[in-house]
Amino acid sequence: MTQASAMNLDLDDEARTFRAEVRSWLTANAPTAPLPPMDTADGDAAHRAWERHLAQARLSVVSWPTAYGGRNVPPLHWLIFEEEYHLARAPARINQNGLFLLAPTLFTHGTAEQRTRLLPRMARADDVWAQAWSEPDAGSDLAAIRSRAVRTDGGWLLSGQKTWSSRAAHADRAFGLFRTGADRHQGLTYLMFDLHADGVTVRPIRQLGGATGFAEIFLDRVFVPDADVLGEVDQGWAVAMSTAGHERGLSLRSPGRFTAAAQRLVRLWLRSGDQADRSLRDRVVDVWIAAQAYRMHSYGTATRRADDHTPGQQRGPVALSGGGHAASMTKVYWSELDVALHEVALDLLGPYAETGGRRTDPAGRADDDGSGDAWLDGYLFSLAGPIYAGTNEIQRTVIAERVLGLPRDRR
Amino acid sequence: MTQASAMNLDLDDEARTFRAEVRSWLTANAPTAPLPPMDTADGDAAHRAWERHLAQARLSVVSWPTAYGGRNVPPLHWLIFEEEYHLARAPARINQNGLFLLAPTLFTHGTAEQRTRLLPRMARADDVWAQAWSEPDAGSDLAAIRSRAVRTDGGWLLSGQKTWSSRAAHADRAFGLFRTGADRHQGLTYLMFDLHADGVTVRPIRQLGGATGFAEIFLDRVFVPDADVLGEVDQGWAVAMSTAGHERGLSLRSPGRFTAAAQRLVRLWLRSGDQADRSLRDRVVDVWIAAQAYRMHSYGTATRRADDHTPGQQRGPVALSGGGHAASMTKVYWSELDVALHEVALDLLGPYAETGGRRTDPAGRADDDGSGDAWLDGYLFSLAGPIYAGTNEIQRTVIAERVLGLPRDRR
Amino acid sequence: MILTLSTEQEQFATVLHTMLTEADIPTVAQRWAADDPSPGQLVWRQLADLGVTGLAVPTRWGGLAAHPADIVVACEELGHHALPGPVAESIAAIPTLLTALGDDALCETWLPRLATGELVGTLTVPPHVPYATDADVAALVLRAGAQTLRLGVPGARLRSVDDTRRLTEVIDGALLADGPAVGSAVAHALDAGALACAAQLLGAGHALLEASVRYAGQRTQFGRPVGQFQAVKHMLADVAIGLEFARPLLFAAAVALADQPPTAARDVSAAKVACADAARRAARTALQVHGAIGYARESGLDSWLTRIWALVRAWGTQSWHRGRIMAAVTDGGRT
Amino acid sequence: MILTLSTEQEQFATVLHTMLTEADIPTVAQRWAADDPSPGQLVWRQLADLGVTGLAVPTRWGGLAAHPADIVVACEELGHHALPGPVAESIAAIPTLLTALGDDALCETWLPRLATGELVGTLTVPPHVPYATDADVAALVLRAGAQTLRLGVPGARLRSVDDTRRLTEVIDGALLADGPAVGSAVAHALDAGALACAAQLLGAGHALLEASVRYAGQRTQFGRPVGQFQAVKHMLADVAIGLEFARPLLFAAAVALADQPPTAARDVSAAKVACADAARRAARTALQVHGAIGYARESGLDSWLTRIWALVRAWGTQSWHRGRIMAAVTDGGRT
Repeated sequence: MTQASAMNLDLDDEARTFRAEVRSWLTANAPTAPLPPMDTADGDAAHRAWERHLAQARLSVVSWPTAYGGRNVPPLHWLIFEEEYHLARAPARINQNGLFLLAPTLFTHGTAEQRTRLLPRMARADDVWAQAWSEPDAGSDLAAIRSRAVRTDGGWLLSGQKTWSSRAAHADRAFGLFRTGADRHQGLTYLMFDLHADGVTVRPIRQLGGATGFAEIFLDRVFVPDADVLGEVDQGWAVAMSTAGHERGLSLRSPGRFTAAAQRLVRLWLRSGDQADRSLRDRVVDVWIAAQAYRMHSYGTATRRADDHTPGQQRGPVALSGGGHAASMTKVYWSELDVALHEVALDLLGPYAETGGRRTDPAGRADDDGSGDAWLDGYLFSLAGPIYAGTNEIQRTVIAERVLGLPRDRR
Repeated sequence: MTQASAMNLDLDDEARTFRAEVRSWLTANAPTAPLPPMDTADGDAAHRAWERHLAQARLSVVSWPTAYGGRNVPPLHWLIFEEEYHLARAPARINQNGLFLLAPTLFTHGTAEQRTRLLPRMARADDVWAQAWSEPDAGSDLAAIRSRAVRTDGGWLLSGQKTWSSRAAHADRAFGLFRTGADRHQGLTYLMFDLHADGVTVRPIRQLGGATGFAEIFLDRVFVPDADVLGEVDQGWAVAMSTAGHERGLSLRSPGRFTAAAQRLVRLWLRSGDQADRSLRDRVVDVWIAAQAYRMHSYGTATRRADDHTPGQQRGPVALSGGGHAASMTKVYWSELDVALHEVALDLLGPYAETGGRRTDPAGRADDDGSGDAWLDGYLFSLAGPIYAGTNEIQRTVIAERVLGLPRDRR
Repeated sequence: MILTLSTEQEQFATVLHTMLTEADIPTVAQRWAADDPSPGQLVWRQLADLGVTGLAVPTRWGGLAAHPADIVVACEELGHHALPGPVAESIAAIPTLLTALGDDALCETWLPRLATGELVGTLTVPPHVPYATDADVAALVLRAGAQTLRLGVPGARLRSVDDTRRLTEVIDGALLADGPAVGSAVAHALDAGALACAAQLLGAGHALLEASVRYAGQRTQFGRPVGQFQAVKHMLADVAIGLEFARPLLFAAAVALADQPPTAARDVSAAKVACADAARRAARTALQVHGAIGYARESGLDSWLTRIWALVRAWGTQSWHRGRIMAAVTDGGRT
Repeated sequence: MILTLSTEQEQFATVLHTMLTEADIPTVAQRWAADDPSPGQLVWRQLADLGVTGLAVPTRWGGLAAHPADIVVACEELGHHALPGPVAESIAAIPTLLTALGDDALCETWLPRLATGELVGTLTVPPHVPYATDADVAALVLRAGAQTLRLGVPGARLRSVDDTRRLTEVIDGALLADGPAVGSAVAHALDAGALACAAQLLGAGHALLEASVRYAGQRTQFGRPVGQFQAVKHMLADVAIGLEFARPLLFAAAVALADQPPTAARDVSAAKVACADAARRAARTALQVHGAIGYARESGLDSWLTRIWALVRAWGTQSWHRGRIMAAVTDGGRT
């Protein structure tokens, strides 16, 4: 009720300056043509070079402490960075497994030695990280993991098979959970390992659409020193889960990605002919609204008072006190939004969708920079969203039980 | 592959003659203005009078044997009758609980005496029937019924409470399941009882929208003679379930209802202004398609060869051998269609929807016969579709387990 | 940047919530629907005492000149309790309209009395708001045209699906103002009303989610609470997601109404579309989760269900708002 | 009235199913995608032996002059096995086009050889079918315009999401016919192709439903088959419902193409919209039920997924077909 602290969307000087710097740096430095696909040798090299360039400008990990290569800026600045990054259509981040999955865990559970040793290299993409979560019989049910870590002198020997490991074909290192005890949840340990170590075999998975870089990892008595255990032995499950919804709900996929894509979708709609036909208009607008909602939701999360940890409705007979589980809501939201966004785009492309809108479409409905592949590849990529990082079915159950407080069922 | 028996939608002479007779009789006889609501005394009388009139033309139960007031015509003729009936916007059937729920059970499980005694009176609406399935703690879970039938000299004494009994406030008789044994499913008996008998108290339920006529029935040692047990004692569950998907998938709500409503929806769309705006066009068309699909599906069911009891796909690795459970698919389909149809209509009416489009809408978007209430009341009525006669959640589980063969779970 | 509630706003919501809980709104609403508005008018006077009716009134005319976010907070709470009466009209649209017109005589006549709760107002803005709600309790009935503002003369009564919305046709009365400035003021008022309407929808949707979660935890079928079934859980999770992500759009729109960037109308429309869709889903799911009992007035769901069904198409249909958004976003600008 | 399959039609489907199962279409399709069409061409000759390629060819030109329902039966089975090649073009659209044109010289040149399987054909019908599929295996490449029919000259290759659809641009070659009669014949051909496309979509959707049900019954997570989870059951039930109610529209459209009532185009469009929506839902659900494994080519899902993604917008988009339906149903007529 006080005007002094009234709601506003104004950026302070620092944030405005930051946005301007990021924008002008990207304008000057972002590649104008797409880099080759990440899962080729050329593309791997080009993406690593881009990351090094970004790191030199101290823009690869802006929210990290300066000691590790960051700028120690608040979450709002990270959102701004992401908005600018996606508007500039800068390259996909080859090290996102490290940056978004491993790094938050290192910050929470890693030792000072681990952070000092691993984070600066990650920030420069000296080490590119792969994730090694899933196994053939442990997808959604991560606690069913069977790959083992057996105690040996000064460390552990890993054996077993991991699958759906993104980036593994060209990455340097990987992280995942390994069985060190019998209990489903209490017998897992979080370990980091070298993909070039003896006993590691990586086999790319031939897949739909071709270009997203999954692989299987076979491990045969692969040595890992004690220094690469993350958190306590046998506590890997808790370590992994504690940062699943890291950064107070700011997630894996930033709103900037979707607001930029929604803008491109609007431009696609404008070029796709009959604007009196509003049958697709509403779907375009709904995507735009959802991207905007996600953006505003993230602003709210980023600017929340330090003493307030409850998302959404703070009162009422049902306490919607999500805490960390609010990340489940965000995950369902952006993943469904991503699928909807690309489905509308393909419907706008009509019969040209199957080729990504390339070349001969007389209406020129390809993507505005001519890379018509983007919508089609983006669609294939988007369909993985509701599946990975906990299927949306599991997320909905988590929301119902942990956020809404409905009675639990055996899974 | 033979041209002689090629697929066709042609009506034979008999069916054509029948359609013409029904149409001309309805043109001459159907009321031009809506009758008063069924749950008022006036409306009850008017609807009963209409049913008697219909019965005199032998049009109230066309598919029944002639001995009971019908014409013994095949299912296709029933579909034709329904198409004409709904196109003529003839009155809702006050005795539909009897006609669509009880009668099929009498045909399958009733004695000759019961059929002779009850069906002709039902056909003329001399007896209007209420259903008495649900109880306060037995809605979807019908086997949880607690109302009891206790053996007495020459019959049974009924005690307990039924609820959501449609038509009970003005009906003559009712039917339902009563507990005669301990076993959840094997201890129920199907009984018919007089709503004017000693010990019966009917209390209308005050409800949303006002006009669909549900009531609670309180029973205190109500006598029912043995002659009014339907099927075997303790076998009521099986009796009730065996006709749940009666008439080989031809269901509770005929396609004629929806094809007629889809036509009215198209007319509403035409009147509702800006036809360049196709944002609602697609929803109108999708309703039209769904109504047409339901119609064609029913035609297929009605004209299926006598030796063919499998709906849908007859082959392939998964045997989609639905049998009686195909009725679950139909139930989900028409109930979702009904909701969609009315939601589109209300969206076409825009801000006038809340009043049913009455009176002062300058675009004249009310219903074409001026009874703008129809869409709004229809919406409230449609929302009950996915709930009653087995919620759609239960139907989907039945489809998954019985039609698709997925593994059963405890309910 | 601030896009969450301040401690003061949370306290304000809590005070309102407590007052409305104690006021027994279900009973108030029943009597309101039966044309006995006196208990409801008492509640409206309590709202005035808390400052709600003066939120959008300038201090010069005895109001609080509050930030639109405060109006969102209040209207969300009023929707959460399904308070009967011309909420969007009297609390948001009319004060905005009169203030925007800037006619001191009109302001002086009406605004102080609206702020103190001495009277409530209602208005029509054809075609978006074709009928007046509760004209009989409103001492001020306005009729806004494209470039005119008139007093409205109540005509025939109409039944709404929400029986607490006692609608009447309104015909033109005395001309109060005309000209392009009126058109602009009416546009402001329409945005203010749409935002208040959206906030009410969100509050009503939350009320239904809460009721559904409560019921699903208690109602037993097949030997276990229905809330243990995955299908029920997932339906309710989707409702929660819809409401959770609609809410920040309300705040963003409130900021836009305060600061009046060129995108203000777009932001109001986004909030209205998202809140209406979220509320509609909450209503459909609440009825499905409750089953037949949801139909019974005794379940108490009906106040929220019927309010939502009435409000989703009021103050601009979804299609109209989507059209405004597309017009805005295709007009360049990267915000 | 007959709207179900005859015994003969069921037997025909079974024979086709057996032949295609034995032909190992997954391997055939892999080689086809790698520009080795010879094993696929062998399958096409087997189709010819079974009469499939002559179904739409008049008896005078060596075909079976079959009822369109027979073509639906065949195309559904070809979609069910994801057979590569210009199915809708060569089996349905081209024979329909040439027959409707009624130019004996053209018919005599091409129809007998299409019927015997000596050659296959492909065509473009811009804007609905902008590229030619598999022009390199087609001895006949046609390009249909609004009022012209020309030979088509293949140009640049394009990559489709479905790598067995080897697309090329086509430019105008020699003029074969022109005038209003050509326009009418092209319209017939477009309907025939759209119906064949719809039937393939339904077949492919069924294949994905079957694969998903099988997988859900086997794959264990959290100590039980995933098919025991209510969420998975309900998703698959909705897929089954979509397919079940789309199928009768295929039959109704086939009857309409045979009898050519004024509503024929409307009925084809209804079938295409319903089958495409049902197939799209089947694809989305299959991927969701399979999880990550669905992405792996070794899962074998990709043939159906990519075929569906390509065909849902081929032979007229959903929006174009919906527009045709609205135009037809607002033109009076109560059928």
